[in-house]
Amino acid sequence: MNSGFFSPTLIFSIRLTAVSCGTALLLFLALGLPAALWFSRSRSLCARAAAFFITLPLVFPPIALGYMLLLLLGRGGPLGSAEHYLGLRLVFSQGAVILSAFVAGLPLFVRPAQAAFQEPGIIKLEEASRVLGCGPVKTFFLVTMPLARRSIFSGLLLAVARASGEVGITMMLGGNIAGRTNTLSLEIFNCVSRGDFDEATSLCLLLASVSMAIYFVLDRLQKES
Amino acid sequence: MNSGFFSPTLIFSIRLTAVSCGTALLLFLALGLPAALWFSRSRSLCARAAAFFITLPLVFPPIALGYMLLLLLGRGGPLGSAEHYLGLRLVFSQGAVILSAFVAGLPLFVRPAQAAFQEPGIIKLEEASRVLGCGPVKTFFLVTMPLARRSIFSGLLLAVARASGEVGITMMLGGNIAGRTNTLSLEIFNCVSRGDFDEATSLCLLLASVSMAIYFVLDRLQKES
Amino acid sequence: MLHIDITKRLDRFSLEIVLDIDVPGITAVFGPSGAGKSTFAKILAGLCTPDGGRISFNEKVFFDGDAGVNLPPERRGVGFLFQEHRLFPHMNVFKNLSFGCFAGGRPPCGDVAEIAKVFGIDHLLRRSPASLSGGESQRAALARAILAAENFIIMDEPLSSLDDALRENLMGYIERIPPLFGIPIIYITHSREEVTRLAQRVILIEEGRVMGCGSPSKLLKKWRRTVSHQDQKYEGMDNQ
Amino acid sequence: MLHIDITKRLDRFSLEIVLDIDVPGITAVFGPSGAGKSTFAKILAGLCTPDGGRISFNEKVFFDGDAGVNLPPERRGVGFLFQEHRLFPHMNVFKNLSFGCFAGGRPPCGDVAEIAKVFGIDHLLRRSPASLSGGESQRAALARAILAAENFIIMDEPLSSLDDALRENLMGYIERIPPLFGIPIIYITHSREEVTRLAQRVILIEEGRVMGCGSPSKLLKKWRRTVSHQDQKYEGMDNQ
Amino acid sequence: GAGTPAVTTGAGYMKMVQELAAAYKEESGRPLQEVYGGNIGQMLAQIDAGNGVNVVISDKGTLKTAKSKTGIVRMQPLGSTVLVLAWRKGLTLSSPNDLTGDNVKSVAYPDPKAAIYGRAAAKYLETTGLGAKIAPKISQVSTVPQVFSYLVSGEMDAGFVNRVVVRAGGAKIGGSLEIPSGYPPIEMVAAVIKGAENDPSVADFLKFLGSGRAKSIMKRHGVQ
Ligand SMILES: Nc1ncnc2c1ncn2[C@@H]1O[C@H](COP(=O)(O)OP(=O)(O)OP(=O)(O)O)[C@@H](O)[C@H]1O
Ligand SMILES: Nc1ncnc2c1ncn2[C@@H]1O[C@H](COP(=O)(O)OP(=O)(O)OP(=O)(O)O)[C@@H](O)[C@H]1O
Ligand code: MOO
Ligand SMILES: [Mg+2]
Ligand SMILES: [Mg+2]
Repeated sequence: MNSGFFSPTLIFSIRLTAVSCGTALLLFLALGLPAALWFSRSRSLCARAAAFFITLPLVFPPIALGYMLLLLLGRGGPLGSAEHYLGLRLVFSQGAVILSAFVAGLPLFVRPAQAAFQEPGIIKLEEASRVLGCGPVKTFFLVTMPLARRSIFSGLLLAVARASGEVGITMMLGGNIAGRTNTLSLEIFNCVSRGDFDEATSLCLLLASVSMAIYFVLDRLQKES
Repeated sequence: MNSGFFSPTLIFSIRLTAVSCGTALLLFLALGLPAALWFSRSRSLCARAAAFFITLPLVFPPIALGYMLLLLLGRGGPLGSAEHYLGLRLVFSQGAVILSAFVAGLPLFVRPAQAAFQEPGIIKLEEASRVLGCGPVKTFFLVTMPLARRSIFSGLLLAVARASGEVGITMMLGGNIAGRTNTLSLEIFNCVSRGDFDEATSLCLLLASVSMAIYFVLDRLQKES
Repeated sequence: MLHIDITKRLDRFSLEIVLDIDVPGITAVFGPSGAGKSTFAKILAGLCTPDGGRISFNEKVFFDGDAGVNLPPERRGVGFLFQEHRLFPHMNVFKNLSFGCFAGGRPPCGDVAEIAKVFGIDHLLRRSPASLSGGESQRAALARAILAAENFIIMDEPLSSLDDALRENLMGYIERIPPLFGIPIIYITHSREEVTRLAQRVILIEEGRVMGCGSPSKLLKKWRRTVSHQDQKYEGMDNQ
Repeated sequence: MLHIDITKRLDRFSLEIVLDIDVPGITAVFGPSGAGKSTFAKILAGLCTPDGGRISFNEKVFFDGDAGVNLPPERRGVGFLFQEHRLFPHMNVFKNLSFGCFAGGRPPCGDVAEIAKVFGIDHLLRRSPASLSGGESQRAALARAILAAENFIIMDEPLSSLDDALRENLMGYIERIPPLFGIPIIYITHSREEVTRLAQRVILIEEGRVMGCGSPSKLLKKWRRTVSHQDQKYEGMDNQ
Repeated sequence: GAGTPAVTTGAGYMKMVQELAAAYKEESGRPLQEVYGGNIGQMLAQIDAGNGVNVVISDKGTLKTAKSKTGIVRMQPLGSTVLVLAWRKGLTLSSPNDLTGDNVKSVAYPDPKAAIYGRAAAKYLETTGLGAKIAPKISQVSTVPQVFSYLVSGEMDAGFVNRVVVRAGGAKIGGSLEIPSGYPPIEMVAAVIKGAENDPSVADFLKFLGSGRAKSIMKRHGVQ
């Protein structure tokens, strides 16, 4: 760390964490919601397998999962070469950090949303909406989503929290590259690794206060709405 | 690994993982459910602060959290000395492994349960139960729990999955001691650390198939019930 | 002897009920839509806490704002039939009917199978409430409330979604509950027919106040006034 | 012209409806509790898929089991009043009433404020449905269904939780919907009074079958038979 | 072709490499990419996947034993470093032989297969015969920082670590002493990854690592 507590590297890490958590949040909504809806309404083998694969990242040690993703997306991997042709390099870029946050948080978002979408009370009101002329997509946004908001907010809170605390996948996929892919959590991890527990503790307090702010905003949204 | 794939150490790790996840599951039910109920019914500052603290482990990098818990529970820590008088040694014991699984999974269980307990439909049926002579505790078990089962199962699934994939806290608190506190996830972590990626991959496949079994049982319970 | 003297504010609606009556047999609570009948019933059952006042039944104090007494619903010994059934969706009809007994510890004031037969739902006992028709649910909820009652039964419009034939028959049954089981009924309704047919006395509620209390015949005139009042209220319609 | 020829099995209950009638004005669907009226209504609205058969309204095919046609509910242009209201709890009453227009793209067949006034709920427009009384909710749901209807309105016991005065008044209003807006009403009820008062024709349903179809007066005798049949069914009660 | 030098190291040497990088950038005005992974095994996996690292600073033994597809074409010696014995607050040790004393009840060392100092400690315990004498007291854990945190929390009485953690958190423990011999020397090297052998910018950075300024930085971190 160069000088003072809020060194440029630290500020970079904080910004990167905010950006990756924010992007992951948008991705949870954009991709997680349709997935949750699909899983809740379909009993097909396909849907159940997909639901299982989304939950899998939770079961694996993050480091191991990161390694597998690295094999998949890295230079030699099956997806890595395709990427190469497109001129994109996902691994070791900020995209990798976002992907890690997304993969780590997704199951925590999809599952509660899925459970909520299965509630009979919600299904009855969806019927009411359909009869009033509102198609399935619009019904989803105007009726299903607002009614399931408690579970959606609670899932979002868990998923973003998990994304912000993610270390293992981010380190493997993102590379922990200073000024490029080192999130606040990785900075804390680095401090612990070199035995610098005091700095780790202050960074943790910083992370805790940021989370506290986010937490109370989401908590308020969840209860008040 | 001594000899063959299923060496005694590996079998020990599998058993330890099963035991700690199973115990954590019981603890989620025994302690997480009352907590979720409390958070869902009380708007007091105390309840909200407790809900925040339960979610916090999700935000911190597991390694850092493990270090903090170590200071808290270790020999010199405020809770460690109390432990000493009782003749109990939590750190480095299988109790530490269970505690780590519990701390890591708890927020994933409490949040969805809490969201479910706030549903107006459930509250109405609780009223009906009360009028029929059923006290609050019995009402909780006979009405609230079964009605919230979808969310409870989904939370349980997430929490147990997370507990089984936990590495950082378990390593710090449990010590990753072979034949005593090395769970399957820690074995995978060890393989990755040594650069032994082939073995890591086979252990991951093992973990994945065990999770798949647990997953489909819980999934079936959730949908059929 | 039912003694009530309570106040309750709900947004712009306020309820102020003062009553001191003996309630053997069937007591109708009668009034137009939005008069506060359901709110009154919930306060009596302990599902809604009044802002202040006192409720007692015989010697038992249900609520006393000054003394800080507020008996929880499960200890008031009332049977309650909700306007929207509230059958437990995760239990079959039989379990719903016997809930007051096996879960609430209430002594069953009748046999489940017997009451189910009387209500024409004996063939539905193994079914889930979600698969019942509107009328079938209403009858199941009614049977459940009767089975769990100790002190009195509150019925919030129990017959509103039944067909005429069934309504007729159930009225005959409800009529006989108080003499058979010695349990009074507080019967909330807005049907004149039900009041005259069933009730020994009627409490007239309008805009959250007791406008009268006495025998149905004596209150008939007052009730006529209510109807014409309603007509004025919704006269907009006649201009269409 | 409404053409219906469908079958539907539900566990031990089976519905087999064959109908080919013109439905201007008000058509009552009348029958005892559990006859299959609500199920019939849901199939007509597209909320429940029949096992096979065909449904068409005028030239429009709603359902054809053989051709694999199954128009989704939102494209059938029906207004539906559910037996249990189903107001959206997260929207105030005004938003509920205008939902068919702003969300469903249905041309409003009346002004929200105007209809709210007629139904005596104009002072409740900013309120949440959870705070409404049973009758108030029923009226709001009725108004919402009317506002969204294009081809016809299905009403599943619309007046069952209203007080007599209000019921009387709303009947007068419902009566005038078909001539005013040119929209037919399929009116599900088990009230004889409502049938004779409102309907131009009545479809009698019993145990899932059409037992008769024609003018209310002509079917009166048949209906009498139904009542006595019901009496027999629930005679257990008279023995108590 | 000419690119940017990208350097990595085990978490234990992160701070030293950070200082080296800062000095190099200041002196040469050229860019330098810094990449820090967990331990060396993880980093080699990342290099295989193409994270662009072309210089690895670690110890020779680890680099030789690590399973990796990555070819190392050249190793530039940087100096050697030592194993450190540290103990918790409340104890005083004057030599490694004090580990046999009754007041030392537990001794920890890192995983020999995963950490540089783990291998050094294991070898040291073996060659001196100390390991056999204190066998019941010994616990093998995973990483250097893990051992160090057990000393900080008082969980372990003594443990084998490196200079880096002792320098960062020395105030939290009772004390430490360096063990100069009794194990294969820990030779720190700068390893050049295949493909970067002809890169002039990499050569420039390696030249800097041999300079006096770099040597003094490394010395401060225990590499000499
Ligand atoms: N939570 C609330 N907030 C504001 N007003 C409320 C609330 N709950 C009920 N009200 C109002 O209180 C009045 C009485 O409601 P209540 O449900 O007791 O009427 P009711 O006599 O049972 O009518 P109905 O016969 O239509 O069921 C109504 O005007 C209603 O709008
Ligand atoms: N999902 C289901 N599974 C089994 N039986 C069902 C199901 N849904 C409805 N039924 C049965 O079908 C019959 C018709 O039900 P429906 O709701 O259509 O009756 P209804 O004529 O509307 O009665 P009501 O006037 O009481 O509302 C009833 O006997 C009911 O128990
Ligand atoms: O940081 Mo190391 O290379 O695992 O000792
Ligand atoms: Mg009411
Ligand atoms: Mg019905």
